[in-house]
Amino acid sequence: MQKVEPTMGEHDQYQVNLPVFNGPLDLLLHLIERAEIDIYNIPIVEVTDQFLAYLQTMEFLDLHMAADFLLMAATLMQIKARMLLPRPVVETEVEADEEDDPRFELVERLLEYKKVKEVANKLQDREQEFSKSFPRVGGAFPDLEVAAAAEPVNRVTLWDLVQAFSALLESLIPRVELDGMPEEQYSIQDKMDEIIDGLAQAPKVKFSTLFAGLSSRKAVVTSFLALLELIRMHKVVVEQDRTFGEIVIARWEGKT
Amino acid sequence: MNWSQAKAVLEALVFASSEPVSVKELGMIVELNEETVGRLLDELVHEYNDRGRGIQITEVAGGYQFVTKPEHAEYLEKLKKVPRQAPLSQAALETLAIIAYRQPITRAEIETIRGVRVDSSISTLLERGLIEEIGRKEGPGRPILYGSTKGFLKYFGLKDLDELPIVDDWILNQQLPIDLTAD
Amino acid sequence: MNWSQAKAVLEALVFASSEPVSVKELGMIVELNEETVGRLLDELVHEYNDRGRGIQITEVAGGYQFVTKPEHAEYLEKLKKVPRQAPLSQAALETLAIIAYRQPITRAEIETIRGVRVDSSISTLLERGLIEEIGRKEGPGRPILYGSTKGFLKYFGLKDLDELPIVDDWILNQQLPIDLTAD
Repeated sequence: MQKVEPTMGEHDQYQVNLPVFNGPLDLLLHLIERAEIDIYNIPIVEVTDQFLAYLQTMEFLDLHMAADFLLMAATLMQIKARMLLPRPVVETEVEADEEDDPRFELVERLLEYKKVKEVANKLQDREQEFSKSFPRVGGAFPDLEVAAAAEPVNRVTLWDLVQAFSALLESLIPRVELDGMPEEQYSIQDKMDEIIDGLAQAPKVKFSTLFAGLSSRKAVVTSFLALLELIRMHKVVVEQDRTFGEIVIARWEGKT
Repeated sequence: MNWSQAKAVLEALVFASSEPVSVKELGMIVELNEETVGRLLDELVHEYNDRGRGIQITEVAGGYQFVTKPEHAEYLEKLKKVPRQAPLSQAALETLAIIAYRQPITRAEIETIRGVRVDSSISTLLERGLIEEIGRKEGPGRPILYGSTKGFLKYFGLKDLDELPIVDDWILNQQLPIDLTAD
Repeated sequence: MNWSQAKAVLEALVFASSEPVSVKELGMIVELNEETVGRLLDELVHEYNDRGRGIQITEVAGGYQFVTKPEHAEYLEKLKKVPRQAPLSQAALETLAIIAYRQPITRAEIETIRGVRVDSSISTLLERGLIEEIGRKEGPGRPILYGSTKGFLKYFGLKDLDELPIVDDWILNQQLPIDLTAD
């Protein structure tokens, strides 16, 4: 890593010393353009060396990005190896067609990516230009004194809101486990005791309260198994007044 | 900046502001004294008073603001009935759901749950009046705490927050479709 | 309703709508045919083009909308009551370019073109309402297909997708030179 006298703010230094590449294709394109090389005839040995040299000076903010660059390095080295191999003699036809050039696919990808960059730049120009025009913000009907939020304008219903939240929770449960967050260390026996204690306080307990505050799938399953065990042992009964209604757990009042 | 340019700039400023904007603030932005700004605004107000116009500039508490003319109210009512605003994006909806159920909550906490940055959904929701800042969290940086607004309740037709459906129930019933009444 | 009144009503409607409003919708509200509405709007657009004005009417995302004139941007940036978003990063712009020109497209296909993972630019773009999920691709895993939104057109001030800038032979919906489904 080069060091630079701290004459500027830290951010400025970064901008000066580390050109930011938006991926391996971006870096490759930069190397090719800098050396004014014909993109259809890339000197793969030189370019590979330069690519690897750059890779060593780069700092990666995330591992995925590093992996993407390493993958390209591997591809380059593979192409290099194939280029160095003697060409099979069979290939006598004049149109030693480009498809056989190990660089072919890379060139196609670079050309495609180059256009993406051009389009992105044009979009950026438009973004800059159009961001100079400001729309009116705030309530849609200032004179009618209707609050923006009260307008009957949106097709979102309460149900959509609930669904969004539920989907989120569902997606959260495995993520929380993956992240290695501390999870409740419950045994089925602990949970059974807890349910019985709860029923000593109140005659009935809502099914949902059993699971309130549990953040891992494992804890939910443990609680559920505990409940099943209690039902099997005839310590509790579950009631539901209608299909899909709230399920309520009560003490077993029958014969023991 | 000449007279006509200054007037054009003031017109743009009054138009784009989300709230009435004061002569003082306008003067600071265009670097003109309040008296001059006042005279420029008077001219603008006068121009828009013309009967052939659909909008006008009015002076309300705290400043100047563009509004539509009252005589066109019947058409504006019709516009209101056309669903105008784009529906909330899925991203905004998720952010709103988290705020509604977990309030008060900071932006960082919402980002932890959603796993992405939420700046833009927060500003959408603030702009639509569905959420608001309800305080600051104690601790480093004293981050803003967000909560849902009265507008949120109105929007979803709720009397109060207790009327929000209980989600845990719904999820668990979905996840564990075991018939408990059997056995 | 005479010509001048109709124009005034249209001015009020375009102003009041928080989203670009189409000729069709305007026609339905004022009960005039689309051609007449178009001519009235042309006149309005023309009037606001006058150099002495601070605002103008632009055609964007299939409708008409009032915005401030770009030459006054420096003053508007000083106005605190105008929310502003950070410009998109180069990475996000590249991903957005691919989606806009090649929609419908899957994340894996975008990643092949850009040569990097695009999860984070996709979530930024979703969050900012510039792209959306528009379906699922047939085949293994049924991956999500992305496309651009109306918000995309609004953000870049485009009337429709045909107004996208053209680079060389890189045109809308052109077939890809390489087989992206491999790998």
